[in-house]
Amino acid sequence: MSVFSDWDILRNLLLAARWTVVLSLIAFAGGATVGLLLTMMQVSGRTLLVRFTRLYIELFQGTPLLMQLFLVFFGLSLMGLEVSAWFAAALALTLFSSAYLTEIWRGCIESIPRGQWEASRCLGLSYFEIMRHIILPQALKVAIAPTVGFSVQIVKGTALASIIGFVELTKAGTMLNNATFEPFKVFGMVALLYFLLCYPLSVASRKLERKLNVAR
Amino acid sequence: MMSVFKSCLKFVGLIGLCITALSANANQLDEITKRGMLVVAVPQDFPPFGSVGSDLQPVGYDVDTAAYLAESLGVKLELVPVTSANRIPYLQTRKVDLVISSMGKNPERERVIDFSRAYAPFFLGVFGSSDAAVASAADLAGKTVGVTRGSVEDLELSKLAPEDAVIRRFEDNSTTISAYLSGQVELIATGNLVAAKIAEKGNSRGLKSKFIIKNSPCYVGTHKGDTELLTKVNELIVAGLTSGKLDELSMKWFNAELPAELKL
Amino acid sequence: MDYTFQFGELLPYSDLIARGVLSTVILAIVTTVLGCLLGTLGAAARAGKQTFLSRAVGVYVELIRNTPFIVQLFFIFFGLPTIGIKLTAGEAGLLAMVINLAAYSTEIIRAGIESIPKGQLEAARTLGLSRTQTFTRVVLPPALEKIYPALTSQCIIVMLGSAVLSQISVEELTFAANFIQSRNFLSFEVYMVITVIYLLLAILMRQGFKLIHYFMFPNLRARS
Amino acid sequence: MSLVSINNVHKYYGSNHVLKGINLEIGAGEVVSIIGRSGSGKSTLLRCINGLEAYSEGGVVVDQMEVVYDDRQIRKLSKSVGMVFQSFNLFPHLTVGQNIMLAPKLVRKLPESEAKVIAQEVLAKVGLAEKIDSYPAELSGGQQQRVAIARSLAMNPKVLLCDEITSALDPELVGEVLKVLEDLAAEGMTLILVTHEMNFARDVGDRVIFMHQGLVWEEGDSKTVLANPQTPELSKFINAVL
Repeated sequence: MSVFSDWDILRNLLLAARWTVVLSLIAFAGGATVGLLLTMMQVSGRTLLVRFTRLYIELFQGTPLLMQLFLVFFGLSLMGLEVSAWFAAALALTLFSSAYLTEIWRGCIESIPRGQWEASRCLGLSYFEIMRHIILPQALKVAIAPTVGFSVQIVKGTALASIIGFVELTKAGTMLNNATFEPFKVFGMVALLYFLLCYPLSVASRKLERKLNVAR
Repeated sequence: MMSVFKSCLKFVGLIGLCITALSANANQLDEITKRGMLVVAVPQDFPPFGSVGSDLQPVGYDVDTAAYLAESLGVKLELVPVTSANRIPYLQTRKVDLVISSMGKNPERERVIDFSRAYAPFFLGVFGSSDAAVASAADLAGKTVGVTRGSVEDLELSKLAPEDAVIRRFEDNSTTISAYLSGQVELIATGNLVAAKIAEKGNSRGLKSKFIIKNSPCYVGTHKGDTELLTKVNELIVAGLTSGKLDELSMKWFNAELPAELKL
Repeated sequence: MDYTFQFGELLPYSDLIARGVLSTVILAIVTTVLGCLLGTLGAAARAGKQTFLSRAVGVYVELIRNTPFIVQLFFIFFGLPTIGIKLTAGEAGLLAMVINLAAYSTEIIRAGIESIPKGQLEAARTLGLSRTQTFTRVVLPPALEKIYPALTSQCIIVMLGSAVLSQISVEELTFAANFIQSRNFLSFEVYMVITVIYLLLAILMRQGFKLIHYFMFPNLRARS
Repeated sequence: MSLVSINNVHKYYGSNHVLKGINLEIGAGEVVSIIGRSGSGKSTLLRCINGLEAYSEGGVVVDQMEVVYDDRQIRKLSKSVGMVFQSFNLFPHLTVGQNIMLAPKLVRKLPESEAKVIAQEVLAKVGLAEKIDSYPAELSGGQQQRVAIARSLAMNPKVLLCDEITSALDPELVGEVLKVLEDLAAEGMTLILVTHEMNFARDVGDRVIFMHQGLVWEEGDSKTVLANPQTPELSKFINAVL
């Protein structure tokens, strides 16, 4: 069996961390796209669409991400769709993060005072004009901080992709632990790398929140 | 990392693939030849059958066997690292063509997948440090044994072990081995060749064989009903056994020739 | 699709599933109680003056919130024994869940405390209440009430996170799922059923929190 | 022909009967003050006039248009009916000028240049011409409310609804806003105000409507009604306010 130096461990972890980053980006982009759609449905006021999004959110916030991963991974295959660990992880994380982002963004839109809606309606603006010119510009500003904050959850969520065999930071960690048997060192390094990825996002989120609150 | 990169490319074109889906009735052997690629599930946490090198690529007896089969079929090889628990779902859902993952045969498995003839020897046993006083299954009473969930040793041990033995089931072999090495379990049930590899590690607390659970040679698994593929795999295994190719691999990974009964 | 669902095959394992549900529920309850309790203490430390303690709590909160649960779990279960701290799978799992929830609830409760107007504090002090009395009687109840929904959600998230404990052989609900799957290979059916059970647990937990809310904040009953 | 005509309007919130059959005719150029205790239904009545609130029974016609609770109808109405709120409701992310130009551009489809001319005109009218590039947060409450009035005027409405527009202001800022209303009244703008400013109602208003328990309890010429209340409810109310 090959011998691993500390540098080998770190090098392999760093290589694997790339995939954590890529998967996070894909999941965030996917989650944001689907989440935007769902948010629009949620605030449309159409009973059927609102009910659907409620159910969607309840479903994905009410079940473990791990189960969602398993179901996507094995479930889609049973339906005859060939799914790689990549696709399964990206899809499950997209579903998961879109549910939370929808919840966050709906909250931001609802945080815009009713008076803004009423004043706009009195001026004769249509629903989409109100959304486009009045609500979204304000909601967007409110949404930045919690959205950046949630991206930390996405990065951490990618760690579960290791369980369906996707080789990212955590999976590389377990593989290296098995090859070196230095769990304290290996998992310590893994944790440190995650921290280095997530902490800047956390700090940015907090700074943004403070800055935007002052501006208001 | 190349395989991950390839999957990445595959991911991009996946929507297209999704639509064409899988024709379950097609001849899998033709399918493999057509796409010029053999997709094989191999272990990555089960030395010497499959573990990772310092570049995190799978290496081991199973990996070399897979390479031998792909080479003989004249196609490229794609390795998919799997765990004991998920390798059969991988095969059932056709994420892979073959499972070459030190897999033993039992009736439950035979209901859902097909098996080739044996390609490697394997004895399952219970192993522990030299001072653990265990000589038979009955002695496991009150002891904690780690085992990989869903493996043959799990199924067998679950039958043999007395009521008050604590069986700790882990998701994959690396977790099971880690659990033993970090002292979370007193004993582990695994294969003799694997135990020998673990024993090479410094802090293995002198891993010794306690008793044999079962002689359970390894088989290649195929999707149920892929008769042509199975026949071809069997042919190639026999050819490998007679030509000495598999012996060569055995010398490389097990430091021993394959036992005679495997060649019968 | 050439697959027939065989949900009936799960029946022989109903005992195992029931035991898994029980473990998950116990883990959730113990974690919720301990996690919220520690979170309150942590928030009290954080809300006070900048001392060593408050800074230490701050570092702890950041470390936990910025690393994945599964890595914390592996670190505790596999890493700690190498420095002589050996925990069983159950203990390690519970510890990981508690320190996780404690970190999040510290932040949530602290936000609640900071939202209480200064006037409330000043009023309490002018009435002669001590610092501790002010905190427990005047600041904490409205703070908890304010962040109750966020705290509820976080407790549910941590409960759902317990699914990962199966990785270190804790015999909870996901363990049952994986176990059954490894015996009969009906992966989709098993995970489907277990996912539905998780969903029910999450809904039940939310309702449970509402019930507690009803008894904890009698001042709100009149309103609803 | 009256500009606003309200016929037997009822409004329920669930089982709560808020408006119990209101009949009113308001002519062009009139300044009408609606007074009454909180909860008497004055704001609800006002919001039924421009379709912000759907009435349950009866009918409202403004400028020969039937008022129905429907987005398209409200859009049409917005050209005839302006509204100013207690809490200003200026758009905080837009400058004063952008606040005013938004609706003329989007609803009246005017080009930017024309909208700008209108914005300058209405701002001059409320005495804030120099604030065109300020953001609402940089203005005092009184100034913000004057901008809100200007924003409504930019749509060139026939009637302006004012819902307690001085209630959220500090006392020293009330005067500047009332002054703007007085000027508008002098120009012949039709005003319907829900207000607690009795002096304004008496001196500037033509007519006073006293609402009580969802009904028009008393109405008539403002000076007469306020000087000689006919019902104990109104005299009690006047005593309490003054």
